[in-house]
Order: sequence, then structure tokens, then C-alpha cells
Amino acid sequence: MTNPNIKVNIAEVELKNPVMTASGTFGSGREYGEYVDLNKLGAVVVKGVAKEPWDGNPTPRIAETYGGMLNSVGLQNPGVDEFIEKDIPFLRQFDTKIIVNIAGKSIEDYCEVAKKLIKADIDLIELNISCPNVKAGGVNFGTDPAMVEEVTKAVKKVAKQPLIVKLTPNVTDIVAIAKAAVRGGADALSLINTLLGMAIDIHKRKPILANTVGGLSGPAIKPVALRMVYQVANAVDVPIIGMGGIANGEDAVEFILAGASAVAVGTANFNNPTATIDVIDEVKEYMDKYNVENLDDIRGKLL
Amino acid sequence: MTNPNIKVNIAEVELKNPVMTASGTFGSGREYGEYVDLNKLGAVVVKGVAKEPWDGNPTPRIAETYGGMLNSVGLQNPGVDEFIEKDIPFLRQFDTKIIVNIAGKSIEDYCEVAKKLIKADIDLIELNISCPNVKAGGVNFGTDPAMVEEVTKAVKKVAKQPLIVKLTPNVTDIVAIAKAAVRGGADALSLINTLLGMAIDIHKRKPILANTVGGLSGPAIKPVALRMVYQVANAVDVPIIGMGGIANGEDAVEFILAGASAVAVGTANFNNPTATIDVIDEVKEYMDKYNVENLDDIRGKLL
Amino acid sequence: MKQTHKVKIVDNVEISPGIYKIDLLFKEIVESAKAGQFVNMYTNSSGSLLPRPISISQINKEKNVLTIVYAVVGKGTKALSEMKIGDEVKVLGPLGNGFNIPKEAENHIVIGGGIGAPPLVELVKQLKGNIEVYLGFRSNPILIEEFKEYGAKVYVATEDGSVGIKGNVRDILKEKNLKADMIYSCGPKPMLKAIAKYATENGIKAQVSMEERMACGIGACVGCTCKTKKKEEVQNKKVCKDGPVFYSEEVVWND
Amino acid sequence: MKQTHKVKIVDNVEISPGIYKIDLLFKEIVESAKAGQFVNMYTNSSGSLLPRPISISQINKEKNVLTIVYAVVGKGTKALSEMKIGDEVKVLGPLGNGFNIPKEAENHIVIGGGIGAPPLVELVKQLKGNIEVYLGFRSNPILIEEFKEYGAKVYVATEDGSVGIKGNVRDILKEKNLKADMIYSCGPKPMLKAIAKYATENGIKAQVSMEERMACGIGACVGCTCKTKKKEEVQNKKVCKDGPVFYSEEVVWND
Ligand SMILES: Cc1cc2nc3c(=O)[nH]c(=O)nc-3n(C[C@H](O)[C@H](O)[C@H](O)COP(=O)(O)OP(=O)(O)OC[C@H]3O[C@@H](n4cnc5c(N)ncnc54)[C@H](O)[C@@H]3O)c2cc1C
Ligand SMILES: Cc1cc2nc3c(=O)[nH]c(=O)nc-3n(C[C@H](O)[C@H](O)[C@H](O)COP(=O)(O)OP(=O)(O)OC[C@H]3O[C@@H](n4cnc5c(N)ncnc54)[C@H](O)[C@@H]3O)c2cc1C
Ligand SMILES: Cc1cc2nc3c(=O)[nH]c(=O)nc-3n(C[C@H](O)[C@H](O)[C@H](O)COP(=O)(O)O)c2cc1C
Ligand SMILES: Cc1cc2nc3c(=O)[nH]c(=O)nc-3n(C[C@H](O)[C@H](O)[C@H](O)COP(=O)(O)O)c2cc1C
Ligand code: FES
Ligand code: FES
Repeated sequence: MTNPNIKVNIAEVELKNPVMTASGTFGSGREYGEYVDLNKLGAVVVKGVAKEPWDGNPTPRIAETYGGMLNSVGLQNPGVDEFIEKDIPFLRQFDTKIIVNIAGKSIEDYCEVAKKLIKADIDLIELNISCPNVKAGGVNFGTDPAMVEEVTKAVKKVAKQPLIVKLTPNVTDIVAIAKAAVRGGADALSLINTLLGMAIDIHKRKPILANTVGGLSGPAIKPVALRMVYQVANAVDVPIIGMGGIANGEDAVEFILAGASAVAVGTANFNNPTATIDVIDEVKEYMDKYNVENLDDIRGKLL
Repeated sequence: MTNPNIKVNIAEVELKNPVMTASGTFGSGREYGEYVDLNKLGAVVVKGVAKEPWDGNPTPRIAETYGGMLNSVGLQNPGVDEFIEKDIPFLRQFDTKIIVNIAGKSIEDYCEVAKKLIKADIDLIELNISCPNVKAGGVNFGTDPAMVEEVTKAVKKVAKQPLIVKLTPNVTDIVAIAKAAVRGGADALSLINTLLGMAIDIHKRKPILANTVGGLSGPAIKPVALRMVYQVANAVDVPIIGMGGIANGEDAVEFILAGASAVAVGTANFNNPTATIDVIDEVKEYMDKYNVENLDDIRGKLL
Repeated sequence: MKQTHKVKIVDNVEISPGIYKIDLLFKEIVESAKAGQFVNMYTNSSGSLLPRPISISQINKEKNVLTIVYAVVGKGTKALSEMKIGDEVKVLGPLGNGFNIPKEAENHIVIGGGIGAPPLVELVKQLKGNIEVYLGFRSNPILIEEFKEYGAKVYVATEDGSVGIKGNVRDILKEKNLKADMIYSCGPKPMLKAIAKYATENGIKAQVSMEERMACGIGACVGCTCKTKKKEEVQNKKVCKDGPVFYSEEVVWND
Repeated sequence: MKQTHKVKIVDNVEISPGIYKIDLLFKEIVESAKAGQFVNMYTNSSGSLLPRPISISQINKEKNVLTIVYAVVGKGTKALSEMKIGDEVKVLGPLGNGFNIPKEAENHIVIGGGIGAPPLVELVKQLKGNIEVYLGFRSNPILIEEFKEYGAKVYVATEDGSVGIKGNVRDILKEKNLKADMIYSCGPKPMLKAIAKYATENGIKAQVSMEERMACGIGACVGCTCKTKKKEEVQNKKVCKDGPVFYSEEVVWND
């Protein structure tokens, strides 16, 4: 195998390869670190952190659906302080980039997390304005262009690290939202977060999730994710991190052809703990097979 | 097996059971009529018809995705005149209700079809304001509450038969759209139509669909469909016809528990030509197992 | 009522790299199936719901066996290739219209390209008169012996020149001055287009078996259209229901 | 690095209506696996992506065999039940923390409800001292002989009264005046809750094996939380990683 160039650059941060973990599916890397060599990942995107600990939603929080799953974790997290203290030193042992996904219920919340991260040794911030599980705010931010612009602007102002804004797919016009984030100063965009869904246990006659609804992820949503990445890549100039159902190298290549600079692997980890590494290897195999020396040669290059 | 009461009433039209075909997946019943006894269906919902013949999109029009498929048929149809002449007499041979799905590129288009159907021997009209494959208009109608209300009102005014409005899921707030349709005079609502999606052939480096994007259907979208039916059923008072990934009786019962009065089976027909009949039988089995005598006893009745 | 059938696999062998021949015990359809028709194979491999349309390659009425030959190109055909003798697979068919064999035709030219060859075997078996079979492959030819067995003169071209003439079927067409009452063909679209042109220019009738991505396979979803013309009127026909075999002059080729 | 393994099925039998015992040739983990831990089974049945957590029922280090016992309740366990001897299945494990067997404990009470019984077999095998096993089932009891074989006194209750006492484990608890150093239990939540109450009231320590819907099974997704308390502080622990076995006093039972 030749050694194709798969480095990517997201807002001046160079990743050794385009494969990262999708926030919330990989903890802070500790658990999957027993299964994959974290040094091999382009970046680890950690579970969303808020300014203080969140309990999340009641259980059951997980439901399986055809080709996917629903989660209503509700952004349970130990808060940014504990995260900074415990997880950053752990992750910094590895030669990979650290992307911190931040959650909040108000603009002030988000800003406070970003401020606390100013001194933290991390590479990028991913602003999650799209989690459907937080009733208090998240969902509104992500679905209204004006709000998206406002929150992005506010966080951008206080954040030291470059800012990725993660978009929700539960909108009529993803391009309008993406443009708003870019206007607000987003250095990059992540898409997509989960689709809002539901599942019912017909024997108990109850929703499976204690929270009634939850976020749909996995291969089932890939066509929607790919379409949105394609639309947004053709409308904005910032790099895009594509995700939604990516389980192998072929999936990743689809996103790159659609215009993604990098990709994230989420739900696939649950089916295959080494999914991230497999994706990296298979992207290289694809490049090899078609003599693609540089990822840039195919990024967004649909024929 | 006892004989549970599974009759349903949609805008004063009584269906012998809650299972109908999803528009566009069953032609006008002629082809599947070789596989299923059309007399057994609650209703046949025919492929969308426009005021004049439409060519539809170039091929390929079909792509398979994980747990689903994309189509970009683009509402190819022979026009309402030919439909009235050939398909209605065929369908009227059977003891089932006829629901005509109508397509258009403008309010006038829709109204013209509805007018031509005034004298036609059909039971209900389903207004498709949601097909993502028609660039000229459809998609705009379905995603804007004001437009939804306007087109519904206009068609309701000229239509003789009760009017079902079929909603697109590609919106931020399905409840707002549903309410607009009801304000416009919808006698019932169908949801959901397909999610806009895309698939790429990484070997040819081209979108699989000639039209680049298409509508995602099948089990993959069921959680989204179920969530929307649930949300809308809790917000409006008209009957809802639920669809999106229904492949068996258990799926149908989920929709009924979520609040659907009836259900439609689409993509599942392609995997199993007798899917509609199987769904009917399995709904009855479920009712039997749990001693449910009447569908009304479980409709919308989540515990 | 027609229905899908769970049929038993009595053979499933790789006859050439990546090409498999599967024999199905399928007594329900051997009487009615025609050369050029196809079946829908439901493999239900992970996450896969649509049927795979595969042409009927041979029909054995005595043994109640239907033979299909398929190339492994994706997950459905991969799943098929992994099925074992004795396994059951869900099948629907026969579907579509087969080749039309005019009673009065005596001189037949049969042209197959690659995985377009299999459906032509049953056709050749049923043809009476002089049969010339022209086959083009990238490299490893398949089914040559079968065509010979049924009395055809077989000409082969391979792109790598490993067997027969180096080149493709179009090259043979250019060289030879074929005369016949009917051409029957199946293969990649550019080949079929060239045959259509050749047929028109030489005043021979030609039948072409078309391929298109399908969902239902029975004419209900309008997914698999083929642009055709009748006099000046252009019309979308359905490959699954009105085809897959069309007369070449019907087809609108410009794309 | 840890990894998933494709392991061979050496037995898969229905030991009671709808209950199967599967033996896996799984030498990679027999040394390290503990009673009360579980494995993730990846059946990849149609459209199904999440692993199924199933407790380890027995470990045979000599034969390198890991035994699990499962009830067929949905599509994953259905797919498992259809697998044959010689088939391979993807498994990850051992996962979670097993039962804690204090060295000084001499009198053990082991309580299982329904499909909660299997993980207790390996536990009983490893316990030393006096072991009383209380098992409750709806109707058909399972694994009674296994518990006896490993030296336990076994008491059975069935809801339909077909075997043992008519009633459930809670009824036995009420009647008997159990004295022990440790209670180990696995079963439906209401049963575990009753045991927790009983344990507190009687000043006995109790371990409970909890169940929750899971995605990753290794502590990364925070899907499977269990509310626990430490003094007054309430905290979400992960059933997959911090459990599935907890001390009953840790668990917040009010829901
Ligand atoms: C009428 C007809 C007859 C055919 N006869 C044969 C035959 O005898 N032998 C043979 O090897 N192949 C034949 N094909 C092609 C065969 O249908 C495809 O190779 C097969 O569907 C690929 O499935 P897959 O799951 O392996 O590939 P995937 O790429 O995983 O399939 C994904 C989807 O695309 C569709 N698809 C992919 N390639 C094609 C194609 N070339 N044509 C139509 N649909 C496609 C699949 O059906 C499926 O829906 C025929 C096609 C048609 C339309
Ligand atoms: C730690 C642990 C140990 C277990 N040990 C055993 C055992 O030894 N024997 C046994 O028969 N069962 C055991 N279970 C329950 C077992 O995991 C479920 O019965 C099984 O996952 C059902 O899968 P299915 O595909 O058949 O059902 P489906 O209903 O089709 O499953 C759909 C989804 O729900 C999940 N799910 C459904 N029921 C449960 C449940 N009760 N607990 C957790 N997840 C569930 C599935 O894992 C899957 O993700 C255990 C569960 C846990 C958490
Ligand atoms: C269990 C779970 C937890 C998640 N938590 C977060 C989160 O904390 N922050 C966030 O931005 N996205 C979160 N997501 C969304 C994923 O990062 C990702 O956008 C989505 O799952 C689609 O990718 P996938 O299909 O590869 O999983 C979560 C997803 C899952 C399945
Ligand atoms: C091939 C195809 C054609 C369709 N054509 C129409 C149509 O003409 N009018 C319409 O309202 N919906 C159309 N739909 C949408 C379906 O009626 C249905 O809303 C959708 O497919 C979701 O249901 P399913 O998952 O059961 O297929 C079409 C769907 C498919 C797959
Ligand atoms: S595949 Fe449905 S009409 Fe041909
Ligand atoms: S299942 Fe993921 S944390 Fe327990």
C-alpha cells in the first residue's frame, strides 16, 4: 500500500487524518482507548460538557430502531471543571487532537464553558446547538438562523480556540442555518446531529424512551446527512465535518465526495469498537485503489 | 381468532380496515392486484396525478440505502384525464375506497385537478404538497405554514370529496404545518412523505440518482414518522393517516398507539408484495392477543 | 394470486472469478418462464430491502430447476454468493417480457456483453435455425460451452485478448457483415446502442434487453423507466413490466 | 488492545420453552471472566446494530467454554436461537464488574428471578460455605440441577405453582427468616427492590445485578445509567461499567 496524504486542516489545526469520533458516542476516549490506539485518530471529540454537571434524562435512554438507534441521554455530563481536570490530561497523553463539544441552555451558559476552556489545552471547540434532548434551550438555538448567528457570535467572541458549530438536521433549510453560523463566525461546521424520533413498545403501550422522544443516529440517517453535507458544502466556504451513519470507509468517502473535510464516527462504534480505525484504513484502501494521492483531489469532487 | 372491529372513519368515509397503500408505491393497484386481493384493503391511494402528464426525472431514479431507499421518480404520471378514464373504472371493480393523490406546481394546478375529479367516482383526495422531487413548487408549499393554509383552502373550496393533506417531514416544526393545513380546511392529514436524502456511488464518483437527491422511505425513517404522528396527533383534531417504514402489524400498531387513525404501507410492498395484507392480519392478531375489541380502544392511548 | 416463493438452492458455484451460477428448485415457474424474463431475488442482507433483478439463464422443466448466473458486485449479490446448497431464498417471478422469437425467423444473431450473456443461453436453446452467438468479455469468458451445446456458432472477443479476438463486440460488428432476420442482445448500454445503430443501418430487427435500477420489479413504482418512442411520441416505458426486452428502434438512445 | 472475537458456537439448545443455553468456544476470556459479568453479543440480524448484553452463566476453563442462557424476547435473541453449532458469532467481553465474593463470608443467600437465574450458576460454583439458592419463575424453572450440583440448597417458587412453592421469591422472603453474611441477586427490578428492603431491614449486605438498555456496553455512551447514592450525594452510575452488580444500599430505588 502506498501512503496517501490524508492530513486535513480544520481552521489551522492539522489533523493527521480526517477521522474523528462523534461527540457523545466515545466518552472522553478512556473507554474506547482499550480497543483502539487513540494515537491513530485524527481527533477525539468528547461528550458535550456544560458549565456545571447535568444529570441527563431518566432511563431507558436507548432504543434500537431499524438501521439505527434513538438516544435520550440528555447531555448528562460532569461539568466543564471536572472535565478539564480529569479528561484533558488523559487525552493529552495521546498524539491526537482534542475537540471539546460544549452544551448549554442559554447563550451565557455556552460562553461560560468557552471561557473556562480558554486556558485548557485543547485544539478546537464544537458548539452543540442542536441536541434535541435538552428542552430548555438547545433545540431553539439550532433551528432559528438568527439565534444560530447570535450564539455563534457570542461564543466566538470569548473562545480562544477555533470554533466548530454543530448543526441539527431537524430544520426546513439547513443551508440557511449553516450560513447563519458562518456569519456568526464559525470556523467550521459539523453536521449532522441526530434526527428527532420515537419508538413505542407495543406490548407495554409506552414509548421505549423514558423521555418519549430521542435522537436518531446510525446508518438509517446517512442519506439525510449526506444530502445536508452536500447542500452546505456547496453554499459555504468553511470546512465541514460530516457525520451520520458512517460505519466504514465507503461511507466516509461518500461524505468526502459530497464535500466534507473530515468525518466523525458515532453509532458505528457501538456495533464495532474499532470502527474508527477501520474507517481510516478503508479510506486509504479506496485512495490506493483509485490512485488518489491526496484527499483534496476528491473532496467535493463529484463528477 | 375473534373478529375485532377494525373499521375506521376518515372524514365520514368508512374504511373496512385502517390499512391503505402509500401513494406512488402501488401504482393504481393494477400491478399489485395480481398479488393481493384489493377487496381486502382499507383503501387504495393511487400514485400522484397532475392536471397533465408529467415525464418525471431521468433515471436512475432508485437507490438503495441502509434500511431504506431513495426515489426520484419526480411524480411521473399520465395526467388526471387518463387516470379518470382508465384507473377509476378498474379500481371501482373492487370493494375498497379510492383515494386520489394529487400533484401540482401551483395552486391553480392543484385546483384544476380537484375540479376534474368533481365528477369522478372516488372517495377522498390526498393533496400532496410535499414531494421533494418537484423543484417547481411542491417543496415550497409544504414547508411554509402560510402556503400550506392557502393551498389547502383553495383546493378545499373546489374539491367535492373530503380532503386529506399530506405533509412533508422536511420541516422544522411539523405541528405548525399540520395546524396550518387544518386551518385551511383539511379533513385529515397524511404523514409523512419522504425525507430528502442522497447517495453517492464512490466508484463512479457520482450521485446514484440522476436527480442527485431523492426521497428517503422505508424502515429507516420510521422513528421520525412516528414522532411526527405523535406530535401532530396531540395537536390537531382531524384523523391522521400514518406512514413511513411500516412493514408489519407491529409497526402499524405503533402508529395507531401514537395516534394514527389509519396507516399506509409503501416501501414495504417492494420487499414483500403482500405486505398490506400481512399488516392487516397482524394488527388483528395483536388485538386478539391483548383482547382489544375496537381499534378506538388503543388509538392514541399510550399508557 | 401470484406470490413470492421460498425456493431451495440446489447448486451455487463460482463459474469464473466473481461470477456465480445458482440452480433453484422452482417448479412453480419453470412451465411459464420465458427466455429474457427475470426474477426478483430478495436476499435481505443487512439493511437491504430491495429485490435484486436477475435474468433467467436456463430453464429445466424436467428437473424443475431454474438457473441464474450473476456477478458479485455489491452486498445483495455477495449475500447470494454466500448461500449454501439447501438454503432457501425468496424469489418472485417470472417478471417482465422475454425475447420475442418470430416463427418465421431463420437466421439469428445473438450478442452478449459480459454479464449480459446468461439470459441468452435459454434463448439460444429455444431458437431454431442458424444461430450465431457473439460474446464480448473483459477477460474471462463464461457459458461458451453452453451456447455451443445448444447448436450455436460462437464467436468470442475479450478486451485483454486472452480468449478469442482482442477487442469488444462492437469490433466484431464492424468487421463482419452480419446478415440475419433478428438480432437478440443483452449487455452494457453502449453496446446495445451500437447494436441498435448497426441494426437500423443494416435493416435488421434487433431486440435489446435493458437494465435499470428497480424497486418493485412489477410495474407499480415507475422507478425503472426507459425512454421510448412510437412514431414521434416519446414515452416512458417501464423496464420491469414493458421490458426488459425492447425492440431497438423503440428505444430513445440519446443519453 | 481488547477486541471483539468471532467465537464458535459448540452448543445451542432450548432448555425450556423459549429459553436457550449456548456454549461458546471462547478461550480468550475464560481465564479472566468472573461470575456476574456479561458479554455483548452482536447478532447483526436484519437492521439490528446494537449488541445484546447477556450474562455469563458458566465458565469452563478446561474446555475453554463460556455458557450463556438467554430468553428469546425479540429479534436479536431470536437470531441467536437460530444459529447452529459450528456457526460463529461476534462477542465482546467480559464486561462490567461481577459479584464480589468476600473471603470471610460463610453463609450465602442467592436469589434469582426468571432469566436472572443464569448468572448465579457460576457464582454458586465459586462460593464456599453454606449456600441457599432461592429461585422464582413464572412457570418452568431452569437450571435447578446445576445449582444443586454445585452444592447449594435450592428452594423454588413458581407463580403457577407447577413446581415448588406457589408464589414468587418475595413470598419466600416474607416467610423465611433468612440469616446470611451476603445476599446475591439477579432478576426483575421489583424483586431486587424488595430484596434491598429486606436486606436493610435485616442488616444483611446484598448485591443486586441490574439491567438497563445499553448501546456501547463499555461505559462510553452514558446510555445505561442507574441512580446511586453515596451518603447524601446522588450520582448516575453506569450499569455496564460500574455494574451490573451493585450493593443494594447504593442504589436509589424510588422509581
Ligand atoms: C432486468 C435485469 C436483469 C439483470 N440480470 C442480471 C443477471 O442475469 N446477472 C447479473 O449478474 N446481473 C443482472 N442484473 C444486474 C443486477 O440486478 C445487479 O447487479 C444487482 O442488482 C446488484 O445488486 P448488489 O446488491 O450486488 O449491488 P449493490 O450495488 O449493493 O446494489 C444496490 C442497489 O442497486 C441496484 N443495482 C446495482 N447495480 C445494478 C444494475 N446493474 N442493474 C440494476 N440494478 C442495480 C441493486 O438492485 C440494489 O437495489 C440485471 C438487472 C436487471 C435490471
Ligand atoms: C447486564 C445485562 C445482562 C443480561 N443478561 C441476560 C441473560 O443472561 N439472559 C437473558 O436472556 N437476558 C439477559 N439480559 C437481557 C437481554 O439483554 C435482553 O433480553 C436482550 O437484549 C433482548 O434482545 P432482543 O433483540 O431479543 O430484543 P429486542 O426487544 O428486539 O431488543 C431491542 C433492543 O432493546 C434492548 N433490550 C430489550 N430488552 C432488554 C432488557 N431486558 N435489558 C436490556 N436491554 C434490552 C436490546 O438489547 C436491543 O438493544 C441482560 C441484560 C443486561 C443489561
Ligand atoms: C448516545 C449518543 C450521544 C450523543 N451525544 C452527543 C453530544 O453530547 N453532543 C453532540 O453534539 N452530539 C451528540 N450525539 C450526536 C452524535 O455526535 C452524531 O452527531 C450523531 O449520532 C450522528 O452520527 P452517527 O450516526 O455516526 O452516530 C450523540 C449521539 C449518540 C448516539
Ligand atoms: C417510489 C415512491 C414513489 C412515491 N410517490 C409518491 C407520490 O406520488 N405522492 C405522494 O404523496 N407520495 C409519494 N411517495 C411517498 C409515499 O407515499 C410515502 O409517504 C413514503 O414513502 C413513506 O412511506 P414508506 O416508508 O412506507 O414508503 C412515494 C414513495 C416512493 C418510495
Ligand atoms: S421497478 Fe417499479 S416500475 Fe419497474
Ligand atoms: S451502555 Fe454505554 S455507557 Fe453503558
